[in-house]
Amino acid sequence: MAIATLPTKACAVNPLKMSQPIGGAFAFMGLSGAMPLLHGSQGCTSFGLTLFVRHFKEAVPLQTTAMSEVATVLGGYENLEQAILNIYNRTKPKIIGICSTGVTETNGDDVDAYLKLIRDKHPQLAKLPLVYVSTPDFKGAFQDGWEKAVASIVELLVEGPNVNGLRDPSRVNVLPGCHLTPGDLDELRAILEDFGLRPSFLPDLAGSLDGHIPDDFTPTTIGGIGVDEIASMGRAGWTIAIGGQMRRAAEVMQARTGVPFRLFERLCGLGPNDEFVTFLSEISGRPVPSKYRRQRGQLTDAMLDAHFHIGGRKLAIAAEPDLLFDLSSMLHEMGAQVSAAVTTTQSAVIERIKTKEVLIGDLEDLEELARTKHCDLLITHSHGRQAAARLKIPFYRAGFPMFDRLGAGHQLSVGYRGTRALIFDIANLVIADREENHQPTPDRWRPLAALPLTSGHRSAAERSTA
Amino acid sequence: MAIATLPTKACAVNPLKMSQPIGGAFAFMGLSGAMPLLHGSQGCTSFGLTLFVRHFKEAVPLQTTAMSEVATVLGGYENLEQAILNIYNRTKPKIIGICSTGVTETNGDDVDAYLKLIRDKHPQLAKLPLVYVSTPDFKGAFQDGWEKAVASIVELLVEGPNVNGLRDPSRVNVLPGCHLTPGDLDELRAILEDFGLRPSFLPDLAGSLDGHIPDDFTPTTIGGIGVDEIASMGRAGWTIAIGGQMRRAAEVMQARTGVPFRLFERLCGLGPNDEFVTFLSEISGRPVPSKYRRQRGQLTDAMLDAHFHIGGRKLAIAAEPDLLFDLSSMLHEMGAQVSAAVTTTQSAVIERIKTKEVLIGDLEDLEELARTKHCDLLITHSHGRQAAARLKIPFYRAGFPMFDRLGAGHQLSVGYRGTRALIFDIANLVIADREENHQPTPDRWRPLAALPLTSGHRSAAERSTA
Amino acid sequence: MKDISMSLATTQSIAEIRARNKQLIDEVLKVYPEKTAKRRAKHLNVHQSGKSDCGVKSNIKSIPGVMTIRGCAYAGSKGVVWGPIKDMVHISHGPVGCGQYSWGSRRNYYVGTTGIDSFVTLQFTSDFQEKDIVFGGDKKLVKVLDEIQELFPLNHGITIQSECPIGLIGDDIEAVSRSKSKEYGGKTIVPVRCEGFRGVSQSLGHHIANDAVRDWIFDKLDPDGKPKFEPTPYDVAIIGDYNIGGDAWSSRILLEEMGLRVIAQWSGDGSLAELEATPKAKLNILHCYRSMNYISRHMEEKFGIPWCEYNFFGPSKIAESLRKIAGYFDDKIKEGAERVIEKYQPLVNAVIAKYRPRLQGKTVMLYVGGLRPRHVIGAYEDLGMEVVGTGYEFGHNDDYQRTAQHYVKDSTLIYDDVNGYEFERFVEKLQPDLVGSGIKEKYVFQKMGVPFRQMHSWDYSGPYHGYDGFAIFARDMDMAVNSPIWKKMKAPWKEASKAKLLAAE
Amino acid sequence: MKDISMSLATTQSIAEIRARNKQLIDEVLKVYPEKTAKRRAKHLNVHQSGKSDCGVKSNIKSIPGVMTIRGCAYAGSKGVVWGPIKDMVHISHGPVGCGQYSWGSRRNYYVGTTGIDSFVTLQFTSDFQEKDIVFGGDKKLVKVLDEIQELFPLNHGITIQSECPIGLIGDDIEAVSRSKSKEYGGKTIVPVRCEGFRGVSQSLGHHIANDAVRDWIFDKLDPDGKPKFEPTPYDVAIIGDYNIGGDAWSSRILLEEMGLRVIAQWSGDGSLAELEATPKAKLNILHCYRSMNYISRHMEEKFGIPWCEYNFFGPSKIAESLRKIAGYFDDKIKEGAERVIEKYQPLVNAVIAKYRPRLQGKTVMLYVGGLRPRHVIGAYEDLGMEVVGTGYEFGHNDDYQRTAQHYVKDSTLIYDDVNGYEFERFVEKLQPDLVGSGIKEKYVFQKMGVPFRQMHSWDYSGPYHGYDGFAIFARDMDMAVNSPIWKKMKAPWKEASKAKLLAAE
Repeated sequence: MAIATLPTKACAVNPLKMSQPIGGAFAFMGLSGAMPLLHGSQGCTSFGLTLFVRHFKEAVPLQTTAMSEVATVLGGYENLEQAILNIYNRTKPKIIGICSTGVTETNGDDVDAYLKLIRDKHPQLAKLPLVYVSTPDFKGAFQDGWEKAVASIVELLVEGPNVNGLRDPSRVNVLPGCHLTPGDLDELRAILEDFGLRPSFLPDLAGSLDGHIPDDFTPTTIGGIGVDEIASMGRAGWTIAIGGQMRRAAEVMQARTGVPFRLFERLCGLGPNDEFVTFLSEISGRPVPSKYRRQRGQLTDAMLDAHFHIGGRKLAIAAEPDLLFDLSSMLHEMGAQVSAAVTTTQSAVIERIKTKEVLIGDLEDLEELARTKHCDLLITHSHGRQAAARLKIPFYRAGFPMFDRLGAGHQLSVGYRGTRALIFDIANLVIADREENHQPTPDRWRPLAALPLTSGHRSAAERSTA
Repeated sequence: MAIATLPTKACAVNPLKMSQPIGGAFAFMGLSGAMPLLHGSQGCTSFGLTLFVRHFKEAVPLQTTAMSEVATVLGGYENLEQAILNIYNRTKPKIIGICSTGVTETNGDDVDAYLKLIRDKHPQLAKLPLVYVSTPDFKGAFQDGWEKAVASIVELLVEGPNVNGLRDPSRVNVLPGCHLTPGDLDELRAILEDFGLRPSFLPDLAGSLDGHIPDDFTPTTIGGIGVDEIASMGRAGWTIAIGGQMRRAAEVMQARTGVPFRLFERLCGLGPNDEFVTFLSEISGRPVPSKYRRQRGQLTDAMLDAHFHIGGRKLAIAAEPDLLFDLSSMLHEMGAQVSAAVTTTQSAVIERIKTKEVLIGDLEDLEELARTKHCDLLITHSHGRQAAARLKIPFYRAGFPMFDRLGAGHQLSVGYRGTRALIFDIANLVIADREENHQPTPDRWRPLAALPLTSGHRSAAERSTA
Repeated sequence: MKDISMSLATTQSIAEIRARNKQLIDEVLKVYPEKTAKRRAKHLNVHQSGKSDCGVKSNIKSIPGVMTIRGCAYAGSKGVVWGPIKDMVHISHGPVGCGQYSWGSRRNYYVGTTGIDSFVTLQFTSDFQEKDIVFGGDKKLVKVLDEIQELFPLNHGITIQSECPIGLIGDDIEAVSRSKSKEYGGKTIVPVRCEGFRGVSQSLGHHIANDAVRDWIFDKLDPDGKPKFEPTPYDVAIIGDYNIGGDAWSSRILLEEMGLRVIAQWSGDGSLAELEATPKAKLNILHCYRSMNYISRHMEEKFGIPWCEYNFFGPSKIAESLRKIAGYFDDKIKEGAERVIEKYQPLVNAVIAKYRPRLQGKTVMLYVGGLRPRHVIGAYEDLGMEVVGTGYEFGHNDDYQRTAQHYVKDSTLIYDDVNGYEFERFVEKLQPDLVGSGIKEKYVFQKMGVPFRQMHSWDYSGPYHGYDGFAIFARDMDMAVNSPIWKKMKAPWKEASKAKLLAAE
Repeated sequence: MKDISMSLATTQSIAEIRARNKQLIDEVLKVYPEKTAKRRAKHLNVHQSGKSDCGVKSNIKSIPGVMTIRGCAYAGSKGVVWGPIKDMVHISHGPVGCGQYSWGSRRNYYVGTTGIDSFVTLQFTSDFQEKDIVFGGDKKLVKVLDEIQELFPLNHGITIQSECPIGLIGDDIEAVSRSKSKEYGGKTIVPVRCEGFRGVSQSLGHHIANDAVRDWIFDKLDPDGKPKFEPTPYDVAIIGDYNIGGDAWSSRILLEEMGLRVIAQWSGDGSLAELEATPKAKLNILHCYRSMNYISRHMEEKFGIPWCEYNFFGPSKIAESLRKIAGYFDDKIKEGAERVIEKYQPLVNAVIAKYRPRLQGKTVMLYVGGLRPRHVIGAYEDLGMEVVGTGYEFGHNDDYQRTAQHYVKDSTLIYDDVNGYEFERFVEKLQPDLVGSGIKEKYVFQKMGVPFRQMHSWDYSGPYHGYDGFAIFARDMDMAVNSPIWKKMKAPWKEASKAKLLAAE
């Protein structure tokens, strides 16, 4: 059982964490016709937008209230009003999602009150959902922003139980954590549909950020779940929440609508997917389709093929809690040791991570831990690449952002098939590393001149008894 | 338009080519309950088997007539008889596929006559299909062995048109070339089924070599197309042949049964898949499902994301003709130059390869061509890895064998989705190579002491004007 | 995806183009509310030959909910001016986001051992938590400075790049800087008041950063102190080259080959010692006027160092610039310039011979920051391409003057601080063969089927400066414009009629 | 997948085990036709303590259509004995398949520049076409030899490894070899008649290859020629170590540390010069008896060099071997052996302390080639593991004698030339914790849920020889046996009843 340790450093060097506002904005990107709006200076939006664009290699909608010096002094009401009106007039959004930032939170802008005023003053906005989430970037992390935004969307947009209380048992709500990719969501959708279920994903990034070329352009999101569909989620038979971060939204959903939920903290690995398809089989009343029996066989076979490559590896991993828990558990089940684990924020899943200690820290902590613990596999987002190069160990990119490779949105980790692909990718990295850097040579056994009784092999031998 | 050039060397150094017998045996591995049998000395089988096992990381059925010195002198009748009887008694196969080898072909064994004798002598074999293919390994290549074996299977096992001539327009025969992986076949199966079509794959390696763990063991193949299903292929509405190598089998099918065929020489790339789904839409009478519209959008987007990484690359590629044609055409359409192309055997598709000259040669030829033409991307099977290392250029593994990485059977190249994955993989290789080996440094501009007027940049500048 | 099959621009007369561009601006403005339309109208124009500027307003604040392309003062200081100084640690002071999101996106190359004596690609932040906001962050800053001293003892100095909250909570980062500098024996510690809400774009951040160099570096130099190096008559400093993808390296070699000595690079691959040495230069040569004219003017005023703008994009401008720079020196250098131009002529000829036939007549629209909206025009023209529209993300009127007087052709469309909507409409109508802009715009245009190059960070390529850079620039533009993929985007079934035949019937 | 939940072996008495194993053999034989059963019965037995061999027939030809695990004479010569000689080019003479399929599967490591002075991982074939079969291949061979001389001028010699057709078409490769050798000034060219149809397995190939060394290397040496090096009293040659994954290197260091000089490695990382030097050795130490006893005996007879077998798997056998080897030398070497044993004792202790508790009592079944079916037993026993079954792919009776006398325990199941069917049944019944065999068997057993290690090529790992190799061996066996994945293979829904609940009803 792992314990979470707080950082001792004041300075974050090579931060792991992305901050809350863009985590919140990200959730709105999975809504159809949405415009996420950061309430802050235009730099926040510009930087955050760049981050998303570099990761997904997609045009991404994100707007700013462009807080200037004067506006900051006077308070943000006017900029917020102007931004909402401009967006409303020009892009005809179905919903605007507003996230606060450090500057407006420091300033103490009462956005809820502003919104009320704006609505009063501009009756044309009456039917436009305006969802506000308080996401100061001096609190929490990306995952927290997402968690709050989804909970707010459920709270504000899902209708309560209707009078006749009719439910459609084939409808299933899926509340995915922000650690899942658009590719993951598509994979889950296919799985649910193969059980005859009709899923509603909230948010649904697969529709908006899966890297497709739409037939027409819109300045808002180009896909995602519609506001109407969200409103009707109370009619589903079940809610499936994925990742510990989604418990909150699932609970809000249940409280508002009575729809029961099942939380899957993980969906990478054999066991979690066995549970998942078993659950789907139960709620659908259908046997597991042969396709998944076959995929399961392919996964176990991949595990066999890869166990000797991944087994015994000393893993250093840094990621947001749910992703960290998911990937490290899967690799632990493959025989790897979780030797260094760093995360961004508190979470209930941390204690279930298969290591002694999980540090809430930065990539410099990860690098240092990996060095002292002789780790030989590094997993984190793209900013870990230089640490891996310095450590001369293989590097697998996982998490957000991944700006230096193509296909981030299609990377899979869920499902039997996704786990299989992930295991092959990691095992192949390890194989390539062994070929390139760890072939035995006679030098390993040639005694060093200066140390007549300590031959060069020591490090290798000691490693295997360490 | 490319011309095929014959080798001038007598010696093959680092051969590209696999030989015919195992190409033939491979085809039988896609039949259910089959036992491929090499008629030759046991080494042939042992080596061939090892090659398959290392590639697929699967148990692979393959038997030998174990020709000894004495048997070689006397002729192989007795060994063949004994092998067939032992296989029949012990493994109860649904079919035995027999391929000759260098030693028995040199010896002049008349296997067709032997089989007749064996059948006469052992009436218990009356209903056991024994398909013989002459595959001397001093002729042709792997692809030729496959081509012949599939044609023989069609010739011998497919029933002629039945009396009432009934056809089922939703049934489609698919004759895939040996360059497609089990993963490719599954992808194609899913596509066809999404159009409401019911495909029969001959051979169907996806069932047998997709890397799954079966519930029970059999000493023969653990999946693949059944003999009965093959027999009924004459009732299909269409035959789809994939790869130039499959024209022959498709023609045999048409001649025997009247089923019309359409040959797709390629299925990697945007254009070929547009043609493919358009054809499926036509023969099924169904519109293209939205799933494929979306996948097409994802592919074009991937092409956009990758075009600058792949564009301008000088490709050196060695593969069997159909694979060579398919991959090199796709990369050419992405803006790469096909600077060096080597293949194993003659084929009608060679003239359509987008380069001047295709050499029927070995990997040493490829390495030499890549060196003189300053290629910066190498594609061939795993044995090209050392050439790539010597050339210090990125290496993408394609073709058979791929023994030094996991997941060979799941590698995709067909379909929109498969092409997308392939493009990402290759582009990411190129990106990694650029990061690791081609970052500009001040040394590029520091004049060399010995050559005052030729500064270090020359090579770079010349490269871009070469 | 829109079908943009051919370029129209080349088939029309100047008058026709002007009329079309005017009409286009009117069309674009039509969708705005009246007030907004009036405001935006001032930023859009069609250039008229002979005018002293482009006739657009600039450096005015953006409209909430309309634009997001611009950055902020913090971006101008940390991201542009200070960040590339390699031997100093630059702290993003405040919450984690600002520094984290912009981390590593500018590709400022440098030589050094990262984490030991160089820190450009590391990211430092004081990662403000709520308590720092509530109780003030100066104490945390002290701790951060101490930690940096301990973790990275070989750093030559530290800068404190203020994020928005710093300006609101009343922290006295100047006092902390002074006291810690004293404590560390006079170590250079530079507080920079570049809070994101200041100004209308990153531009004010450049100015603030320039001023910080003046106040916290130059003003602390001992004017009578012995110079740390032996001056020569040929000492110059490169100002405003951020060494994106190696730009400064492929520039510097040309200066050196003509006989000059480069004593400082501001700030790509630059160091604190180089900043300190610059007041001894004989000439400051200024590439990015926008971001570093302030400090150049200051050095002229205070130290009497002349400065001259130059442009190392494309052979025409390079030759012009080399001669212009040489004009400040003696014949030895003037001959040196000619020798350099001659030396590279064969390379230039080869590049042009290869690429010009493939690019001749192709049209380009630009929308970038800094100097690029004008500076790169010559390089395109050297390849036979034509820039039919350009605009500055955060330019001032002096930028538009330079653009009008030296760069753009008659009837070129000009758009200041253009937003996504306007830019898309312009591109849709002008149908250029290439758009050069930033990462945020890239995928919008690519998906429209328009070849695109990121012209801030050279799209993972570069360098583009100097003769060698031109060869790479030419190759890249060709690869973008002439990639075969642009012809393949359209789905065949969109036009296809319904299923035509059913097999075997 | 079968459920193999625990090992039974450890809970039974020797007598019970013997009875069970006998019964198991009977069961397995039952499915064969009578004739085949009779033949196979001779190859299967249960070892009885005190017997001089294992009581099985061996080195008998395999049955068509039953087994495919064995290789052929070509494999024994090209793949095992000759292939690793690094500075010679080995031509797979005949059609392309034989050499191609076996290319690079043995991981014979070496030091050298591949393609320049070393050729182990290159593959050469005369790639016979139909015309070569019909009209004879000698002309082609001449051309191939000339090409190799031109393409790889630094090769030190060439061998011609005959594939099946060569023996049938009447080519005279010996004549070609002689004439080309003369033409190239006495270059070593060795024709090897290792056609695949000769003999019953790769074993005859070893013998043929040994004979070719005798006839085409040793017999061409000038017996009165000056030795090319200064002999010492401590010169030894390592015979029969193929340096799989570096085995010979981790062995050689031990010999050197005890004071011996290794003048040759046969044949892993070996060279022609080393082969030629060996007749001057004071002792030939022989690891793989099966493949190289022939040439060792020949050298004893002809040059009077004694030979001794040794075993460098696991600390017990290593120490025993070091002392045995030292026994051929003076006290200096004897002391050296003791010093080496003492030096590595801490490493041995650490390895055993870490892994023995994890492996104690685990059972192993082996089926491998060469020396491994017996040699590795000690290493397993050092880790507390027990080998409950073993067999040779191509052993002879002298292998089974050594096995019986020095290695296996009472009641061990013995299976010679076992086929897939028999081996699967044995494993199913004996339920070992680990199977060590070849790549062809690997996936069958893994899919049954039985931990497996390839024991020919060390499964991409190694070395396993010497003390350092033991540490790697121990880690690998632990990783295989104790991988968490073995517990996770079974699908939950197999037992699961039908859908239990339907949501929200």
